[in-house]
Amino acid sequence: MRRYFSRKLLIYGLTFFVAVTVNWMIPRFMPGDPVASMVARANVNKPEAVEAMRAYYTGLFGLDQPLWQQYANFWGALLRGDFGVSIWLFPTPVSEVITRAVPYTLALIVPSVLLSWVVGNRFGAYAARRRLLDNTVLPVGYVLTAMPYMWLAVLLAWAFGVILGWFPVAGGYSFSMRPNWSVTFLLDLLHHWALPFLSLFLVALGGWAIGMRNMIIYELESDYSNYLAALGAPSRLIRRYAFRNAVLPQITGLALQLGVLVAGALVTEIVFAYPGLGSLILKAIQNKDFFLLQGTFLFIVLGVLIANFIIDIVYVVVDPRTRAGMAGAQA
Amino acid sequence: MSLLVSELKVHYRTLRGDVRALDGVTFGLRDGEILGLVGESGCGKSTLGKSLIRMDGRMRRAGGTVVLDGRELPIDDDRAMNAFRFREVSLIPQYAMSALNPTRKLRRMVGELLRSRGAPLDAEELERRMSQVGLPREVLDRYPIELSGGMKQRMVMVISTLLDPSLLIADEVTSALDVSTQKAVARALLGFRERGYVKSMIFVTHDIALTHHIADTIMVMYAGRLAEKAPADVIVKKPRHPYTRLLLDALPEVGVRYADRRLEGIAGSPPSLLDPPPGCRFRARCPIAGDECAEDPPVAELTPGHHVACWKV
Amino acid sequence: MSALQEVAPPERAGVRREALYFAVRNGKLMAGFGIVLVLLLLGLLGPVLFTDAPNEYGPQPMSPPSAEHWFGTTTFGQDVFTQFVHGLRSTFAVGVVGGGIAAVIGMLVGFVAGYRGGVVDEILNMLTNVILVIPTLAVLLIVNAYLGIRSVAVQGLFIGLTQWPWAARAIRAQTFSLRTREFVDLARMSGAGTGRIIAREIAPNMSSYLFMTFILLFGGSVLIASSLDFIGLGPTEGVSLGLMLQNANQWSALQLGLWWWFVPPGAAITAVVGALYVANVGLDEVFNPKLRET
Amino acid sequence: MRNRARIMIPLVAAGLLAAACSGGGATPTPPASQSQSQGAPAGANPDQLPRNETLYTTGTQWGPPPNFNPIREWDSAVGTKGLVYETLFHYDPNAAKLNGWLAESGSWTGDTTYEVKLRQGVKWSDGRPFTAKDVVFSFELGKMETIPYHHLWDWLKAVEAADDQTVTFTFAKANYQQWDFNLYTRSIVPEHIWKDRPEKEVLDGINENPVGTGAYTFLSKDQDRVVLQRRDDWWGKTALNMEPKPRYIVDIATPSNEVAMGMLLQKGLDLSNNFLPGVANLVKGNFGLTTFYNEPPFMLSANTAWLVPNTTKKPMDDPAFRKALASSVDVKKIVEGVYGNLVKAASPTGLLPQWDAYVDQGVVSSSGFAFDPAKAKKLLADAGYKDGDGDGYVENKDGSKIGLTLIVPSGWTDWMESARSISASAKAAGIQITPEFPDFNALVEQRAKGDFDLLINNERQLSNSPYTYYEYMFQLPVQKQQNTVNFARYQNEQAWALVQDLDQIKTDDAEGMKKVISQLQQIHLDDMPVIPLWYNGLWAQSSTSVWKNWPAAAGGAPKTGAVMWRNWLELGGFETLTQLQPAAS
Repeated sequence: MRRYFSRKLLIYGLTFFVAVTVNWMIPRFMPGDPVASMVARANVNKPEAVEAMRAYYTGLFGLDQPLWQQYANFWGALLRGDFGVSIWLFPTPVSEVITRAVPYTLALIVPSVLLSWVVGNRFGAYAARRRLLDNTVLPVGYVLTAMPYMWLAVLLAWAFGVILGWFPVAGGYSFSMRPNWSVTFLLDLLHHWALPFLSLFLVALGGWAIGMRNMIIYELESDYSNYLAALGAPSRLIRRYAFRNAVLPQITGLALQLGVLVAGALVTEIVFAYPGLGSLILKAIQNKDFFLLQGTFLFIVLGVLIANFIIDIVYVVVDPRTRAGMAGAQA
Repeated sequence: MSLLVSELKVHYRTLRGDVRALDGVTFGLRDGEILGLVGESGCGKSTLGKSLIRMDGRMRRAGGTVVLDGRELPIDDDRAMNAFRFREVSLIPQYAMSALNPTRKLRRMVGELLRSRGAPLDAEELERRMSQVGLPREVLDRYPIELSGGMKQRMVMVISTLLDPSLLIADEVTSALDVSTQKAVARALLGFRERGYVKSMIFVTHDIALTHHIADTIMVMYAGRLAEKAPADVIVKKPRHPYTRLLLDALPEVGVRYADRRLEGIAGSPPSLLDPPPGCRFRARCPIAGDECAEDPPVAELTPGHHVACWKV
Repeated sequence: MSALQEVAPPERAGVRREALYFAVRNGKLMAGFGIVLVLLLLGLLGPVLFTDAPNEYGPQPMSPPSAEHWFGTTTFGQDVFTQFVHGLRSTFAVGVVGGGIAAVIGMLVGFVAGYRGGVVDEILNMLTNVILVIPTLAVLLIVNAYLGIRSVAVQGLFIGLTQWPWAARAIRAQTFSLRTREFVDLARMSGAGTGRIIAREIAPNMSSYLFMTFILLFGGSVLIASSLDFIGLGPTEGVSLGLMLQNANQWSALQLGLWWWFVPPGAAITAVVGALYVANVGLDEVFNPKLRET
Repeated sequence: MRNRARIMIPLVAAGLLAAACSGGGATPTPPASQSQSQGAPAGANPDQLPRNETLYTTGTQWGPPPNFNPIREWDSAVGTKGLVYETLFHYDPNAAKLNGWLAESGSWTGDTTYEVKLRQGVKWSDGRPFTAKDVVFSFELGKMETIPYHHLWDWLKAVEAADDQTVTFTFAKANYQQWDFNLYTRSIVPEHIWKDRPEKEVLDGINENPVGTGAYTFLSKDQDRVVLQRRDDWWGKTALNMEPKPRYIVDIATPSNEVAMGMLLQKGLDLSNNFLPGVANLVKGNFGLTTFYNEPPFMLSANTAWLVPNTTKKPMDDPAFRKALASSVDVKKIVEGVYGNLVKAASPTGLLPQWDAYVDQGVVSSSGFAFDPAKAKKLLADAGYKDGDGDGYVENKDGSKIGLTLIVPSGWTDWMESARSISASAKAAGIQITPEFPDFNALVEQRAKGDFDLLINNERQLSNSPYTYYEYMFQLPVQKQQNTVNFARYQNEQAWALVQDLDQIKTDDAEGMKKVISQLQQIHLDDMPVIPLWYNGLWAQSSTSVWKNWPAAAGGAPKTGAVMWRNWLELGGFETLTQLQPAAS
């Protein structure tokens, strides 16, 4: 067990190192000079003042130091939890900008990923080898999973928001509300959360349903299923076993899909003006706020790594074979 | 008679038409009898084994009946068959190595299986039977992946016979095992009969030598039909059907070594069962075939219990 | 099935003929490939038949679908159908380039890691895992910003370069199970080199699997490209379905009632990718008789 | 597994609630510091704002509010200057005059001294009185080198408080035009809070709990909004007899125009200062939306978009070529095709309609230009640009090919479409222009270094004087980096001298101003350092569902701009708020 996890941790550590390095490199590769654009946006029209501001910001951001020094500083700051100061939202620290946005993204992504996974697996398992369902539910699944996230999101926003007026089309909660712990406010949060959640949920749902349907057909045709059938076991039991075994590759699939799901969430947030990381990244791109970009990407990488690790643990708990293998290795 | 199969015809639906995998087979099985079912690949022995417990989706009964302990088996009605499976007819599959759900501990799996069939798990009895085949009780708290191949095989044998079925079909159970394990399996099967866990048994194999050790009666099939059926000694010592003789001649020394491939070592190949020509199906390969062989040979009982389908006997 | 094989011992040609036989009778496969083919032809021939430059302004802005403008026109009077056929072409291009490159890298890494095992496997596996978790968007962003010129081909190239890890993983696992087979042993004993064994023995034996992997990579590339286009990281030259979506959205097409501008590109992406996925399941059934419906 | 999944669903739901709520709960500013001192009325901190007392606006801020620092006039949270902090004067572009605000009056007491009389009874939101010391302190902040109005001290000598209500400014050189601009632009901050702040804090501080003199205070902020609450003890209620009608103003950061349009249609938004393409259709339809005009151009004009040639490069260094280029651009097609008539074609001088009085029609009729491909061709031919190789495009005089690129920022869709349109119409005149869309940052750098052929720019807004317009056009000397003005790098000492002369003319001397401006127009039209294209709108789409009496051209409606943009609240944006009426009444 220790070997298994230390291996995994090594991989994740390496990934993090690479990600940090890549992130550090982002601004050094980007065209344009962030200080120049920042100064340009400040309406200073006296050359002397411009030079003063430029020198000031360059010093502040450490761009005048040698590269290795910048790199070392970057790691040092990172370990202190200091991601620098946002240029776009100057002078707010990046870590603060991110912490404010993260709850929204998590609230969107965690339930939609988990629920779509659970429900999709159920659907797929249920539809497999049932002709009527297989021919009705699954085509819908294919269509859903093939949809571009933002297309569905925009259509939903238009239909349920603008036309029917059932749901708001922007914001994390009503613009007339102030956060508090009342039921009204919680319902309001859910109200705003519903459409972005739904579009993420639906697209992911189709993928899981199809994955599970294909997986479970393999399992239903497997030897242990045939043996149980030959012993007259009811199909309920056989399906239960098949489901349990088909879920294992789906768990791995969840880990593999995380990156795609995160990207989907970001795009969806943009469509619904949901105040999470997605909207932030878009603006960071548009404003060339590389400190913010670095921060968000690092955060996403970290999130994905943690999620991967959790999935690893879950997998070990769920699949006896990994545990058995490890027990054997220890003995 | 424990089992009575008469004129059983089972066809496979394929793209090019029906394959007559089983084309009118009649035989009986006494209480306590072990029948060895031999023949080369594609002779219909596996189809027969499957038909008696669970047809797969492409199999179809084209005629004939199967009666077990006086009740007709609804072999082509998957649901109705469920009542008979496990309790009346049971199976030790060819794929015993992978027959156990990999993600359940055995105790739980056996318990769930039994409960689903409305039978309580008698843990003591289970452990007793396991120890009879040399499985320690700790095995029950393991996952299948933690067992060796032989252990899995024995575990499947124990599970399949837990409800004391009347008829046990052992489908090629030894083909994947080495010789000493084969012997152990054979001994275990005999033990099952002695202790009354199973009444009668059909032992499907292409290993005529091993069959001789275990079976009371041996039935040789060829191209979907019965060629010869007789007590084991008679088949081995005084075979009458030319096919049986060729089979035995191909073996260097009966009972010493099995030689799987030799069975197919006879020149030529069986006719296509898609649309088989009339007459004796062995005709084309038969060294003594004559004109009369153009017609279907009847099954004749030469001596009591010795049935042969050949014009030349 | 085992009974079938017993009756008629398989030959390679026979297997192929049988696959073809099942292929033409597989509704999923035929419907899927049918849709893809129709859209592909539209994308290939459309731009030739409707030679209008797709971004040309027309005299009738915001007009609904009609005989003259099959899919209506945009706010600027551009013909949506003309953009649509051009967009289809770039969408297929991105899919082929992105999916193709990802498949090639995935195969190389997967084959070598799976066949060689040992240290090579360890290193490649680690590389795969590292790239697998890094969000694709980050890399694509740097590239887009750095290169400035964003053609469809370059977009496809970089999608391909970031998308291969899962394919490599899957192929590695398959190769792993194949490498201990008899025929591979035989080839090894006869002194064939790694490359030769992979090319001659392993790859052909999982060709159907590879093909299906490519289909999935193709679909993935198309979806990623549309997302990038939508965020504004799409190709600056030409038209793609994702860019159409972005434009329609930016110019509030739906709110202004120009549904014919927003709906077709998304529907076409969905149709192409969805049809490919359906065809993929169909293929799986053809190559894998156990999955055929009984 | 079955049971586990069943448990999982409620668990996830509960987790979401917790996550979402902590998301919301973590963000609001503690309101205590603001409400404690302002004599908060009952219900000052409602959890739910009453719709009929709340104004929802958007179109200024595109992301989380970054800071509340009025010194940062370019990126502070909406309302920081204008609603929370105030200026000495407001400017009325319609009447072309300064209106006293924190200052009751101001006048030149000598050629180089200006005296401001402050209002009595003005209080900071923390209850301390506002005095002349605060004004002196605020202007002296400009002595810090990085403060945006540092250059004021090039010609300002001293600021002194004669008494609590009087401030005297003494100048080394009286730049009357610029001074008026500063009078209504610079925020006054409280000395007692700001005095110990170091330079870094003054320029870069977030100023978390702003204390101003204005009619509003910040009630809360979040990722996508700021909420402002009206001060019921605001001095202007009695002194100006004005009261902004909305008790609450919620400014929403919408990430994009189409989201704003969706919200406007949902009636969740009262005022959108976004550019909403196609909004003309909605105004004509029955959607409850109004704009200033109910016909093209629908909007007031806010700034001029120019085509800027790099005059240091061939052939843009040739005025004849620039004039030909000017005649080749079909602005009408852009106005109609790209903007759907939401903008207005610019006059040849490019001076905003509000400055019409300064346009010398004589100069325009003799030297002006219009879209005329034939004339453009003739101008080119006359100047020696000929299509020698027959590829449809003219070549340089030395026969080398002309292939110009026109850069606009990637993602600025309307400008991208406009650039394509310009390229197409220039082609008709034989000029080869390829549109390119680098990202904004890259463009800023290219622009600053002069590493471009052509670009589109509109970075000068409406102001109190055409002085700012011509300063943009002619400012010298040309630096290695041109960050804000004269991107064309046009060098004309005479023109720059004239601009400085203009600055020296008193702002009430309209005739004197016109005389200088007429000369500047002549130079502009003769030399074409920049080519005016169209007037960008003061984008303002209002919904009449909750608030009415929005500014409109017709009838007795207010004529001010309905706008929340930074630096526009002093130009009539605030006055608009005081004119609103609840729709229900």
